[in-house]
Amino acid sequence: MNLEQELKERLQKKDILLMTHIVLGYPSFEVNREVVRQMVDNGVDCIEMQLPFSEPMADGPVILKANQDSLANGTKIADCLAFGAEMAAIHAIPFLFMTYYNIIFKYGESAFFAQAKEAGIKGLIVPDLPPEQGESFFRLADEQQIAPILIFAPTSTDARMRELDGFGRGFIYCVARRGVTGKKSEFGADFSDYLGRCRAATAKPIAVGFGIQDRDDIRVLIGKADMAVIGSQTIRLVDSKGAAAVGPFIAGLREASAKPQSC
Amino acid sequence: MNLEQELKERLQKKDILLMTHIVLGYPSFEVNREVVRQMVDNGVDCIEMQLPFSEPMADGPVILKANQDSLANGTKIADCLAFGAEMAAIHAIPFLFMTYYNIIFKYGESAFFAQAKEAGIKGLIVPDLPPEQGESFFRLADEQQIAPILIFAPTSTDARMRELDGFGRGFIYCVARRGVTGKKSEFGADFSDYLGRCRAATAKPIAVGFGIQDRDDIRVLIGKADMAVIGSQTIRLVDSKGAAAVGPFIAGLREASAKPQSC
Amino acid sequence: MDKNGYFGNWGGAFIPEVLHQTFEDLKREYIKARQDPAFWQEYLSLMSTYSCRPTPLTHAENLTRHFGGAQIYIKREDLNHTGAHKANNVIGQGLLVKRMGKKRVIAETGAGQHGMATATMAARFGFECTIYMGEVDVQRQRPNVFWMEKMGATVVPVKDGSRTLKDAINEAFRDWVTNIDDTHYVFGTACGPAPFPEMVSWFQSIIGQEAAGQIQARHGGMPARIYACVGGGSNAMGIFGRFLQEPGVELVGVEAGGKGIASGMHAVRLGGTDASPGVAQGYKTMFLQNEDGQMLETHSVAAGLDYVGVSPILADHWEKGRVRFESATDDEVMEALDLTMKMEGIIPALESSHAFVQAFKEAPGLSPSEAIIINMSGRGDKDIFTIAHAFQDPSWKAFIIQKGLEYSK
Amino acid sequence: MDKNGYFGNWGGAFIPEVLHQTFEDLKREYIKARQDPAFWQEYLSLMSTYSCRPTPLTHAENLTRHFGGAQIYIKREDLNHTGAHKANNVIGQGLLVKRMGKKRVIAETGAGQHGMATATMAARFGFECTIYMGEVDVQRQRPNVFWMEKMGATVVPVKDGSRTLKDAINEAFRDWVTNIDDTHYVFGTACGPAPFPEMVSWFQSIIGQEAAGQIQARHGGMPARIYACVGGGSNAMGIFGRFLQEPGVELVGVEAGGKGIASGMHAVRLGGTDASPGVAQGYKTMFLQNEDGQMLETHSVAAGLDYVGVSPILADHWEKGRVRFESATDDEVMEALDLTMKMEGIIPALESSHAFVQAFKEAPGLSPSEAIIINMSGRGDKDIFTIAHAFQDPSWKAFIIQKGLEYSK
Ligand SMILES: Cc1ncc(COP(=O)(O)O)c(C=O)c1O
Ligand SMILES: Cc1ncc(COP(=O)(O)O)c(C=O)c1O
Repeated sequence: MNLEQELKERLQKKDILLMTHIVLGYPSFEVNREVVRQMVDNGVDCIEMQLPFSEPMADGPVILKANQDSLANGTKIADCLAFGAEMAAIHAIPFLFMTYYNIIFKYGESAFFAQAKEAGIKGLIVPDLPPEQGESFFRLADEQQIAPILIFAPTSTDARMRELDGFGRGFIYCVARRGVTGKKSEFGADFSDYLGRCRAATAKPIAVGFGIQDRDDIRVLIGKADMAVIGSQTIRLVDSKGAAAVGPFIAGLREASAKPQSC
Repeated sequence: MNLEQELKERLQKKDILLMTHIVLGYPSFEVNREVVRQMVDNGVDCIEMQLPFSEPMADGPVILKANQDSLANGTKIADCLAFGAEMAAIHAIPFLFMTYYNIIFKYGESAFFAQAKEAGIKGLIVPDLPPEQGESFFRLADEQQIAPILIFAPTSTDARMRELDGFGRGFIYCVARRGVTGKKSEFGADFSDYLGRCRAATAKPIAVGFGIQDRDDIRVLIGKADMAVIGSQTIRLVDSKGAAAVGPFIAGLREASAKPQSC
Repeated sequence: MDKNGYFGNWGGAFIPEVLHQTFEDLKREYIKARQDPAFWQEYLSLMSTYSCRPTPLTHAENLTRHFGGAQIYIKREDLNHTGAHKANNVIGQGLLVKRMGKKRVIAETGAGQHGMATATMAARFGFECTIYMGEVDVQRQRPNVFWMEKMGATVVPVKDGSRTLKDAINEAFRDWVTNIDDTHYVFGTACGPAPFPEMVSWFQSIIGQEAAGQIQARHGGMPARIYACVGGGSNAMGIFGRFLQEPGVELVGVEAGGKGIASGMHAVRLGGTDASPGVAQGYKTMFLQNEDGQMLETHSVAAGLDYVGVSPILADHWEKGRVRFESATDDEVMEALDLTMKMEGIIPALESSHAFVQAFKEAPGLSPSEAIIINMSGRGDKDIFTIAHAFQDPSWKAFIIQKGLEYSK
Repeated sequence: MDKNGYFGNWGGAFIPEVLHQTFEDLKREYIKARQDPAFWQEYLSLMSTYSCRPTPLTHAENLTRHFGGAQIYIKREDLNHTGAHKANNVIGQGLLVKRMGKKRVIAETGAGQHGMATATMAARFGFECTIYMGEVDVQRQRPNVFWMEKMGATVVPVKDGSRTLKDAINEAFRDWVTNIDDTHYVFGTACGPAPFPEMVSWFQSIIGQEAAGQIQARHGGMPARIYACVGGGSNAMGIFGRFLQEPGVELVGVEAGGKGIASGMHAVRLGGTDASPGVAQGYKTMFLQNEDGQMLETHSVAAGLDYVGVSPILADHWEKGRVRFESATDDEVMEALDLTMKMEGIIPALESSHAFVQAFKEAPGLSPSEAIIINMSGRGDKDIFTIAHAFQDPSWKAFIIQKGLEYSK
């Protein structure tokens, strides 16, 4: 079953899916392991695991620092691939890799795709690789049946969205606003228009990310989007309250009556 | 009797005359008074009294510092004129004023000449006033019968010396070498040639100054020059050994058998 | 540049989707400007009335005599307003920003030179201005920060990563993706995503265009070789551009050898074997990176050469053998700087001094009937803190200690 | 200049006899050079290949809009090699020294700017070089001392008198009378004994010659007024020269008002009533002196304007009413500097900023159809220590304290 099918199946049972994000090797692979377990146990539908890069241009301060600290800990790409394989083997949700293009390029695209395939990874998010620049990448993705997740932005025109959709597989990642990860987003009228444009441009499930922090944010998205992406917020949570706090936080995101979480 | 006559008369009795130099108000008028007394008592023939100026461009470090300290003590030009009058009244040798042109200019040339005349001053040495620049100065000098002392330098051509001689009165001040006051001079073959050129250009007595420090220097000058000028050396002496050392130093300069003085 | 922004195997535009439309707009505006002779005319006129173009070509007679070989000419980019070739680029981009109707500019800066130039341009054009600068560089280059602030710019110290140039670039991109609508990112060198490498090279090409006419008039023909230091590559592309079409002119890029290639403390991307192909900061080139693709720390006495990547256009010329690459160590640089000051009364920037080093090595081997041109990308007097420090000047140290004590009271 | 070196009642050559012949030689060589068109050609050619002449005339559009009066133009002497108009004079004298066959040059310097320029020229011409600088100025202007030494000059701190500019001049004269045969004294401004005031003004006249053509081309006519700061008077004479013959052009010299004329802490010779005629440093002019003719201490935030005398040629124009004199206080200067940086991206030297002050005061009263020119005699970035200090910039102070601590270890 490919990623898109799997997500659509999950959507049969839920009004919105949750995708979470971790930075591999931050604060350590052990903590990653525990955080993933808590996420999966509490109903997360999909996890993007970021392979750290020294120049994470599209990330905000929280994830940026996590990347740097992970590298300072000595995290290697080989470790990340192995960890990905381990997670995919023990947890029954789709796992994605998120990273910057240089990590894949330097590893060797074919080798990377082969390893990712073997690890059971379902998709790849590479925010600095526009389709025009990734001919061999998209060919390999197709060959290996790993979904390249493309990104829509509020600045994308309708035509551009349709073009991107042609290259994307699995789902479309709609960034909620201009800017980098980590800052709170506003979900006003402009946002609704934007999501409408996204929906019109693709038949794939759409995920919304950047700045989603609490239950209220997620409630706004129900009916408009198929998946909410929680990024920096869980990192902040682990930093401040430890891995054990992740489970209750995730659980709380879908409880209709839960209070807004803060950390 | 004018200055030239007076010096020529003195030359009847001596193989060389001595002119000494003091900076008025340095270290104080009291010390000046004592130094002049010692000089006169020990056979000095002529004294140039320098009116301090803030910018003594042609003077070396010793006299420069004396100028500055005198001004820092509060020395006024009026005090200097009064002191000059006092000295000329009590000592039977010719006294000259030496200063820079601005002192005279700012005082008012006529007023200055009138005062100097009244004070009994016999001549003026103004190292930064070439005759071309001093039309009114030379006219007043003539009117008041105060000798303007002109300066020959080793760089003066024969023609220039003759030109200067036409403006000068009293005697000609031959600077022994390039440079400023205070440093020792060498009296070699070049020097003899130079003095020869000086002698040929003027019928006036010639004084040699700049760097004359001891009995040996003076002995060299006998027969070649009419007057030796001791400048910075007595200031150094007063600084290091006090006014009382001046008398013996002066006396020693002419003693045929005296050892070279040092201080 | 092909339609994807490549030069041979290098370049491209590896940018987040949120910037896609902005880059489309920028490319369109850039192509329009290139096709509009009035734009270049306006550019030339501004450069000749606000900066001092054409900058002179100085015949270094004393150095020529000293080395006894080729006639040494120096292209004097130090005489530009703000003291370096950086002015050419920022003024050009400023005109483009005016055309695009944007009101705010941002820039990264390492040495501070590009930040100074951008702040200056912003003041002149009436733009709001934010400069990103690694915290380490803010500390090293306080005088430049002072001037930028005085010209009304906001200087943001970047505390991430190695806290130097590349981190400032990342941070500037983060600002840009946040404020795309009214903001233009004034990229400082011939790197980054297309169209920056080509666009910056275009504005800098004024150097080579002038130099070609000047050397023709003075020497009566083309030079044998041209030397330029290579940080990002903009001054090199600027002077090389016009001469690429002259097969007899050898073009030599000089990178920062730092403490020596063997030490690993350098910024040699094309003239050594430590770099490998990679994609970062929006473009593909030879990067100094480890086997995992993580960028390495670099080192140079010249902050402006201390960078992990290099112009994709230069990488292409390197691969095709059109431009030769060499490197100069920190020590060699101080020596060449010293000699140039003493013999010609000219103070090259530490960056520019790298080009002097290589020219001095090669001049004696050429004949006096040949000419070489050194591109003096900037002046060194802005670098007093770095240069006096590098010379370990004791009076300078005493002066700073004394001043520090006065301010501590 | 008449045969005794006078301009009206001012000037002359009040020099010790030992210098007489040297001045005769210098005058002869100077007159020969003036009569030889090849000399001026060589001068122009050197200035356009070694320095950046013609320097631009910048239309300050933002300042013009801000003040809403006359069109403000800025003559950009800051873009000269070494960063100020001083280069014009030293290069000219350098050519003369070469003709005279001398091998050594000496100079006084206050701000350090003329010392820098002379050391630079000496390096370029291969002359030995000694620079006299008041000890106070050596301490204030250490960066300039550093560069002078690096260019091979010997810098002698003068410990006499007020230990500033005038004392450095006296000391330079003392060197000269000692070493006349092989040494030329490169006087730094349009003062001193004849022929210096006229000779220096001649070399500087290149400023006004260029400006006249430039303003004609840009504005379509002569300017209404021209503003220049006046230390010794060389940059003012430089830009005024060509316009003296244009009766419609008002010429305005701006002196250092320091802490205000009433405070006595200033350097206002012609624009106030504190100065009186005097003779010092070889020439007659209006000096700041006491009733006994002793020179007074002067004060200005700008070291280059902090001088007791003033060009005898300007004194003549002042007496005859051809040049109007004004003054600007230290505080006004900092304000004008700040505004110019923020609005135009241009950093005038503190000296030059005096001219900006007066222009800013008068521009609103003129019509937009009129033009004024401000002579920007030099750039301010060389003055970082003084300017950052004057602005009391806290980050700058922290930076210096930090550096000082590093060096104290
Ligand atoms: C004077 C100078 N030269 C050279 C450089 C290097 O940049 P590029 O290689 O883009 O010319 C810099 C960068 O700051 C610089 O300031
Ligand atoms: C930049 C600048 N302007 C002006 C002056 C004043 O000199 P002048 O009046 O001779 O132009 C100086 C003197 O050092 C200077 O450095």
